[in-house]
Amino acid sequence: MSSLTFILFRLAPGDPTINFLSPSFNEETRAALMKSFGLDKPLWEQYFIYMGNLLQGNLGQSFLQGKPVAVLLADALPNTVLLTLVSLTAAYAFGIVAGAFLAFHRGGLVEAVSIPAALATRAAPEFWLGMLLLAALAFQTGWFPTGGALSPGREMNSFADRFMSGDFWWHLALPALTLMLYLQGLPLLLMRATMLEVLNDEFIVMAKMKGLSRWSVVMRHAARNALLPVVTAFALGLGASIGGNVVVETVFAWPGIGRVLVTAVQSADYPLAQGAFILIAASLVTMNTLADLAYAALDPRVSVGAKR
Amino acid sequence: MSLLSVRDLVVTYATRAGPVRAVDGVNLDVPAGSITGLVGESGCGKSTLGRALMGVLPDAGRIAGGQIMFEGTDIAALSASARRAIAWRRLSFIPQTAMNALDPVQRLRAQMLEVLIERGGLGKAAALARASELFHLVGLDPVRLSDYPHQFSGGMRQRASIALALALEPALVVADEPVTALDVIVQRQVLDVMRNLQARLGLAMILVTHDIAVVAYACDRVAVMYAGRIVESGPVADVLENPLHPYTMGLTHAFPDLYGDDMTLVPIDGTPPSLLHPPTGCRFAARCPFVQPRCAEEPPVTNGDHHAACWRIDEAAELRALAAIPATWVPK
Amino acid sequence: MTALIEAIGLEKTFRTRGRDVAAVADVSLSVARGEALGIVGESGCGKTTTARMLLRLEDPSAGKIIFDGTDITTLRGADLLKFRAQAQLVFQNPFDALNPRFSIRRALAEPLNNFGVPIREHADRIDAVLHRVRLTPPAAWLDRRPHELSGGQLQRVVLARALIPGPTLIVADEPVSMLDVSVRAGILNLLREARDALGLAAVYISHDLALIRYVCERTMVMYLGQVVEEGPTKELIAHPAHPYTRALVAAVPVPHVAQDRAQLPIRGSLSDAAAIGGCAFRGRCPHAMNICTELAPTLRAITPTRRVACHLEGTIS
Amino acid sequence: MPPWTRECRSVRSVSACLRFLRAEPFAAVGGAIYATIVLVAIFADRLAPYPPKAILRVGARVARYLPMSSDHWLGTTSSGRDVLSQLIWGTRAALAVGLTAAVAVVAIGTVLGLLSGYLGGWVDRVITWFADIVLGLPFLPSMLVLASLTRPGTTVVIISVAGLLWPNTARVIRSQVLSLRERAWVEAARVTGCSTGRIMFVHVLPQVLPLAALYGSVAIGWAILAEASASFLGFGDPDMMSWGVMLQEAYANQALSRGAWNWFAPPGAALMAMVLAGFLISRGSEKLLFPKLADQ
Repeated sequence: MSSLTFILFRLAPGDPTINFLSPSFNEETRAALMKSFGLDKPLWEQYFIYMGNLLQGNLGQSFLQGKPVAVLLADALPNTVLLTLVSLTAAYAFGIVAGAFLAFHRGGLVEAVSIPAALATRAAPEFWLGMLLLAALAFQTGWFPTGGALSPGREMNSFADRFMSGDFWWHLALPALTLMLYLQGLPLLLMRATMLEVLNDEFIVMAKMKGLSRWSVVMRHAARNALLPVVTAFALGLGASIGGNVVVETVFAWPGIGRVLVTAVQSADYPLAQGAFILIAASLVTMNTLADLAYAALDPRVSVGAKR
Repeated sequence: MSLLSVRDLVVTYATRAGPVRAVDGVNLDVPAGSITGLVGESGCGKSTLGRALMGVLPDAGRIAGGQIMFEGTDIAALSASARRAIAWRRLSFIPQTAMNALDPVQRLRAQMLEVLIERGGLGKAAALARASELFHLVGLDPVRLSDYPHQFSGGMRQRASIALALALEPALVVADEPVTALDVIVQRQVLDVMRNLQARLGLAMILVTHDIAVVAYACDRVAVMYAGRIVESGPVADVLENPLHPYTMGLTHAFPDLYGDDMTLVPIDGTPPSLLHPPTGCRFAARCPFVQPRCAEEPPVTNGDHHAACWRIDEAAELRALAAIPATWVPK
Repeated sequence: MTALIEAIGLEKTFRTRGRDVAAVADVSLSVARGEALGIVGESGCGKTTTARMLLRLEDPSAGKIIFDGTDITTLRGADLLKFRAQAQLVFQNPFDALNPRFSIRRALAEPLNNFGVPIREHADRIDAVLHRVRLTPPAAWLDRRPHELSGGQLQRVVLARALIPGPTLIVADEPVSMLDVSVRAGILNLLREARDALGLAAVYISHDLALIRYVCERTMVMYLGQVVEEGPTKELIAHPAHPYTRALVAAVPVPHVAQDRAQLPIRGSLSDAAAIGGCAFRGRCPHAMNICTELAPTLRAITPTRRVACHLEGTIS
Repeated sequence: MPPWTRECRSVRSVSACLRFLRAEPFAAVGGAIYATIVLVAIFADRLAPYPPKAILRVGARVARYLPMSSDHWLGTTSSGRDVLSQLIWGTRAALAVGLTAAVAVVAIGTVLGLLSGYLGGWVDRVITWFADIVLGLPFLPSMLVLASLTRPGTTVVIISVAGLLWPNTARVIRSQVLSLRERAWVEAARVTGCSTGRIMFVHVLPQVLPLAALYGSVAIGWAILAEASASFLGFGDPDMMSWGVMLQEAYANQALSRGAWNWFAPPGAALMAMVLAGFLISRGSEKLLFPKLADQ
């Protein structure tokens, strides 16, 4: 967690010059704005004010929307988390099963087709995958909406209403599918590789010598060992996705954190950009830490001391 | 009638350069209730032979010929499911490094119960009791059943492997270099556990090793392997004290003894032949100080309990005397 | 006899899992010019760490090393380089001891370069050393790479590399344990010949007393980082004074059918014998007495040439 | 080691290389893709039928949204530019960004990994600590922030890629060096009087270079993807004709709703092919260099 603190300290204050980049501000508005946001004070003072506010959970006010950054982020966060969870879970469920399958069916046509295919989905730019799906399944056929999280005119009051509505999930489908397509390659290849490695381990050969059923060999011995790195990758992927969804959220106009960051940076809404960045970085660091913990918890060689 | 009788067994490995004949026409008989040592240097095919007996050759390897008669059936020809029926119940295995041979993420208890319940058909309570009994038998505290393999020392892991191998009271145990990775004191203790249990349970054992001293200590019979073949075999006392094959003669002078006179050790010059293109005739010929022109032809295997594959077997007594002189082994 | 290398009170502690663990606790030894000392013990007894400290590959936590009258414990730079040329190491695993990318010529030229031997002398010295290790004719070996050689041939190259700087001390750590039985004798014989011909001092490290007996006049037995017994090898094997030595001697496998198969005079295993205070061996000792718990025995002379660290001091046997 | 393994080792030579390509069709395909891209990039000005930014006309009207035809193999854009010509010119941008960034990533990562792994101690602690911090930075968002702090463009993309991706290479090189450091022949170099610098750069470095190259071939892909993403989000270099910029224009000008597949499909496919080529090459060479990792 020490690196989290560092990142927050080092980067959270950002740089007020973001502001100067926007030519849309004239001199006076800028001066007024700077004053109202305390940007006329020396850097170190801003820094301490910002850090003080941050510690109280106060991320400041958005320049453009005039709302507290925390509120805007709180609106966007559930959308991003849901998108990430749905796509990542689907991707890993598929990747693990398909990867294990491929480990058992080596050589031949299945492998010759599926490995390059898995590599190709990882090589394709996410936003392009999204564009293809959007063009084919939304614009051309009209099966799915072309963007956003809710149909125009639909307002939902509470979170619960919103996430329970079919409309929301209908909107979620395409971005989630895009991400899933992009993300499934890693667990698939990883699962296949570790499975192949484990299947060559001496204890698997021993399990075969013992005449154990194929089920016991695969599920009790091979899969448990092969899953260790995949589980870690899942936690890492969760952290990376929350920030990495930026382009997909942009393609589908999905109101998530990534999109908030992009629009805020584009419009020089610097407190909002800063808040979104901190949130993304914090979730990344948290998930990295969780990944370490998960690995330690699952592997007795780490969690149980070497000697009594 | 032997418990195990291997006939003309050939095992090949597919490599890019062509098939390597790792085991090339091996004949071996293992009587019930005895320990047979299988001794040889690295790459001679002894471990491959052990794996072939267990039916777990790597993907590139296959049995290219011959039979493995075990309790009256040719287990090399069995289907996978028929093979599985006898696996571990009649024929089990002790690995070289128990570190890799035990599942690292499962407690020893789970690994013992798995065998006892799934293969032995025991109930959970009976299996637990049996697991404790087995641990006790090999000199481990049953409390340690709840440990993971990495919490054990090398010697303890090897004891646990022995407990696993004996769990279903098989007729034959193949032990592949079971004490190689251990320190001398632990090595001796583990060998004692193996010897005592073997005698008590009356089972047969094949002890694969590179160490003649281990054979001398623990085995009743020995087969000496060289370049994919068995060159000499018989009762340990006969083979070690009165070797018939020049390779065995060389080995007995090749390493130091704890007692006895100061003598100069005698190395065997050269390296074993490639198994990709093995030479015709005797495979030891290129390193043998007693080589003759006819060694280019396949040497005959003598009959009898103690036998060897050498053309000059009738002169064995004279050759033994010569082999004891270091100058004999200096390459010309 | 003056000592070529002498170690006084060597200690080495490693930090693992936040605790200091003593790998070597108070080891003193000396090796005279032309003499060979064997260090035996089980893995984890500190024999390898001791050897590495003697070669300045590991810095001792405490203690002093005197080489040829000079304190080398903290040498650096050019002085250390001068010492390195004098003290060489023969490695255990020949398959790993040579840079896989270097030809034999380059592997042997490397030390000459590093020690500043003029290039015009290189060819002759490489030629001579290959003759010494019986890789003849040298020209046939120079351009080969390690993966083209067998274990025995590799170990000859490793020995040649150790001999080429012209050292006065050779340390060999399990020099034949990775080799096939049929070629071990060749390497051991080469080591003996080279020592005799060049008058080298040697330290051999092994778990195998029989091997030590073949190459060393004097032997030191280590247990858990301490020297428990020391003396002329043959005497030590014939009449071991320390209970641990007795167990070690009894455990060495011998290639004869007729041999003692009685249970070893030792209990438990290394891992469950962690004794704090008193004699480190008492947890496994069949003769442990009350005093062994209270007082750690020190190394004391029992004859002019033998020392032992045991309260029983030779009253057993 | 069984004796036959010595005979089956691969030999380093051109013929071995050719044999390798035949034995590893994946790598051969990857190599072919790269060769094509390099050739197209070199001869872009001759291959492209039109200048990439030229606004073409049909009679007096701007040639907007032309479908694929013999005049315009991939049709035209909303502003009447030839898609094929843009695609061909895009190879230059892709190669320039990819190669520069990859070389930077590999150079920084390898040197820091080597220092950190071999020297250990405080050097290791500082480098590892620094790498951990950088790894804690979300890649794309950090690049956006960097781009917004300075001027959008290729330089920022390259600096971001180099600055944010080196820890992956450094980590792998470090762990490789850590295991190499335990090898007896590295210790042998010490015993035979090698200086620390010489051990690191003469003995150890050549051993880790293949692994570094492996990471380089993947880093080319990441750099190109990063450039495309940045361009797509509007942080690219607007003056440079890159595939990312093409996609951004297509997206922003309703190419999707008009179903102008001829416009937005090819640049993405080109990106995918190039990144995929890196993956394929690294996969193939991994088998050759690290047979243990391969699927035997």
